[in-house]
Amino acid sequence: MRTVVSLMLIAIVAAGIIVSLSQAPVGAEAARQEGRLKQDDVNFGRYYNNRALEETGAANVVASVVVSYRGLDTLGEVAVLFIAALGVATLLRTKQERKPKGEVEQASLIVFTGCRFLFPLILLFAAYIFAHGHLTPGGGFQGGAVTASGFVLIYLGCRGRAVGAKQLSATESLSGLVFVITGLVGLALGGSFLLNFLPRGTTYALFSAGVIPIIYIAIGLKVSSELGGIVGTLAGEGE
Amino acid sequence: MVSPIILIAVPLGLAFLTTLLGLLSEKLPKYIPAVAMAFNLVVSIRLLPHALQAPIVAKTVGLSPPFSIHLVAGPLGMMLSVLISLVGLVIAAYAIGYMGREARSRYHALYLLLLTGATGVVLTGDLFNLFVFFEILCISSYALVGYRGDKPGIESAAKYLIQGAVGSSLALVGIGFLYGLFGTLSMADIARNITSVSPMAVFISMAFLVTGFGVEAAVFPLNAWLPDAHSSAPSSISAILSGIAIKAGIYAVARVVFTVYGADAILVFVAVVGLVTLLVGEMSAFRQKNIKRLLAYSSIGQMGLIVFALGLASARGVEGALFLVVSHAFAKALLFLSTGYMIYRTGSMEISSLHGMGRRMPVSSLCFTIAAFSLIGLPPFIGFPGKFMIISAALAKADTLFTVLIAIALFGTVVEGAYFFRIVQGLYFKAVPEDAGANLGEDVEAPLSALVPICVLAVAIVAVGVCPYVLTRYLGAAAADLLDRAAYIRHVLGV
Amino acid sequence: MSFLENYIHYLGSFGLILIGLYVVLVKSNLVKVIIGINLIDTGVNLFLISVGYIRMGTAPIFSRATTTAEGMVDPVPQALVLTAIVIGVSVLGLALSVAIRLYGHYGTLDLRKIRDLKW
Amino acid sequence: MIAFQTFLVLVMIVAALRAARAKDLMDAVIACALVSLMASIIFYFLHAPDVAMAEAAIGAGLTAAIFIFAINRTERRE
Repeated sequence: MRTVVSLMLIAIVAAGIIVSLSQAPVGAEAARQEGRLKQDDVNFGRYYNNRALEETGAANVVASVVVSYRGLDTLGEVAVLFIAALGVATLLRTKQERKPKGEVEQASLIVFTGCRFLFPLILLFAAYIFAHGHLTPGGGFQGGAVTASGFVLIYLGCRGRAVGAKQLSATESLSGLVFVITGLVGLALGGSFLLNFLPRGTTYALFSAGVIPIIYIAIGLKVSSELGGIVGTLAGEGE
Repeated sequence: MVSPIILIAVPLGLAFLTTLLGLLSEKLPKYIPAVAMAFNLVVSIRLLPHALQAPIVAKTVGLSPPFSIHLVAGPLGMMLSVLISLVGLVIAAYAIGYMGREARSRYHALYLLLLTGATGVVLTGDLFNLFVFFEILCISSYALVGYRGDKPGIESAAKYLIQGAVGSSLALVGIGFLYGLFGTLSMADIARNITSVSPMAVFISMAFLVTGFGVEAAVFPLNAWLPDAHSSAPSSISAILSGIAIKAGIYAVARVVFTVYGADAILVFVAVVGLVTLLVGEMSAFRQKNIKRLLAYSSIGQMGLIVFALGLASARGVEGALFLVVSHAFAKALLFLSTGYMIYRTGSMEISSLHGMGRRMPVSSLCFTIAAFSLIGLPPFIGFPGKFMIISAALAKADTLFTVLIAIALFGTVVEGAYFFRIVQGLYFKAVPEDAGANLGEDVEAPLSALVPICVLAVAIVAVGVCPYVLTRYLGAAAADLLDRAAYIRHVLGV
Repeated sequence: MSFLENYIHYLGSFGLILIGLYVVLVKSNLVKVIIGINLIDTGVNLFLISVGYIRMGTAPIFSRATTTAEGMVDPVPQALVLTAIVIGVSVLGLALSVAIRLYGHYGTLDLRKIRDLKW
Repeated sequence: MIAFQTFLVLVMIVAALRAARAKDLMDAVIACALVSLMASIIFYFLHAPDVAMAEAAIGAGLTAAIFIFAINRTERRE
């Protein structure tokens, strides 16, 4: 019974999608084929691609869209991740009886040494990714995710070693504050939130694009600590 | 004049600060939500007169709309922002005492983020930004519903989370379709172009968006999560979920249907859906023995009435709906807050255990009664003008269909009156049950930290009920903000 | 062939969304349902990216080789998807911790057996 | 080119079906990670390297990890 109703619902959704796609061409490729893209200046993508390099000085257009043009979305999104980290910590706060250090089953020596060798390298790579977000593919989110995979490695390879929950919490608060305050400084100086108030610098240089690298590094630290906290709590190592 | 963006940015920053302060001190974090909401209240009230003259369009990154995310603080948005910060402030003050023992800095940060999400939803002028703030609102409510980690809380959090997550994915598909069709995300810009594409394609994307946002708005087939979530959460959270969170959902649906799509054709359907929601909610509430579940079902019923009034699509109907949004936010918050300590003292959520409370907790019971009468729609409380406006709007349609529908809606109100009178009768005229309350001493009235917020809400209910003009003078502009698409587009895009 | 070129990514994304929807609606194991939500998320992300795709385009990144904006794909859906991915992983983490707590309370993840609260 | 992308989409759909059908949750999670990996490669071919990186790191890596942690703390059979 339940299966039949579910399948009917799915069929309705599928029919809706098919009708919608057949009625009107969706997407940039369809627009290009019909020649709609030529005349209009309304299309967001066109506008950003043409203006981003000049306006923000960031070579990676996606970075300038994420951090600058749609910066409020990104602020909301790090808030969502912050909520998730808080929520996971809240829900799993009743501690499992933690085994004393000696009784934790250790990974083999090779895995242990390998993890300890790789962890700093992973962190270095992550820092590279989020510091170069405005120049090359990558940025705060990707770098943060890479850091969190480094944490996963620690939890797997070096059992019993927790990353300090307090330090993570302090990092995420501080980097979130850096993001908000940078935005508010833009509001105070130029009358609109997240305004790029620093000089643009030379394109393709590491120190260019004004506030974009600052915000992206703050996002990187924030995402690292939040994802790291989520992973740690779920792995049962947090608190 | 300050930019309305600080209504979002400052609470967000304070929420980030809350956990940092939580590392330093046990006491400080619990005052932060109240401080942030007081700040928001002051700023919103300062901005309201400006917004009434013309919507304040706040741009980000120095680009004018539609090319960057913009906030549109129109009369409706600012009115709801005042409402959110007022109710948020009252409940935050209540929670300082009520959640005192179990709340840690995480609770306060999550609570503040929930309110920030709601404020963002009502202020933003960008469709994807609406989605992001909507997610902030939803995800913090999932976490808060399960905050205590007890059996019912976790179970209802699981249900709520599954339905909410699927709903928001569907909404995102709708946004994807719209972006694919128009290449823009600004609601005003989409509204301007919406007629240039085949109606069928547009209709499908609207179906996705309305289904997605409708999960939070608790319209009929999508509201299975609500009674569980609202009844299992801590009372202060139930109050904010019933008072504010579902209103933000309704706002999102209304904004999409009225402003973005201008879909007049489906409004009869909307009215009927609202009516079904009303009947389902009130009928289920009538059967409940658990006080918090009863209040949750009653919320569904009231949301049904609001949706019905929006479906009338006349200026007067929308004004009535907005009045009801305000009155329900006050009354339902007050109901949950005043029952909070009754439940805490008796340790039971059964209605029968509340018998005789009128003598033992006189102030809480009096406030409960005021709020209940207001929900039923008795004068001189705030619920009366709202229901009156909706009835007169439905009759003004001069359409047999709407006359029949409003008659059915009135039947729902009668049912509502029946169960609330039953409870009030129990509060005052029934003997204290033998088993419940043996452990209660003489002085069981709620502490002062809870009574002050409760009384503030009760006074507001009576004051606005006696003198509805303080609210109605804003409603005309707010209803026009929702219904007049051309003006909205003109204000935002300046064309 | 032209049909395939135009629609293959849409087909893939909506295939994922429908499969995910099926899992969410039919399965009763909570972790399985969460897997379904994850599939829906991936499908939606793929849909958004394919909306911005232009055939024979280039990635929206300027370099010494790519100095003009001509033919760049739309960067906006990519920004939206970055946001959506992070929101997805947030919901996922929260959902899994709810599942762990639920298992702690009931000793099962089967939603059909967990019915303390009902309509 | 289009043939290769069609192949990737097919692999992705098959993996998704596998994730939907598998009785062993660990199986389903691995299939799910494969879906994300394929999606990530497709993102790269759709000229979205940023998203491809994020999906590979988050979708295929972290998601699978937290699923496995959660399954470790609950039960493995459906």
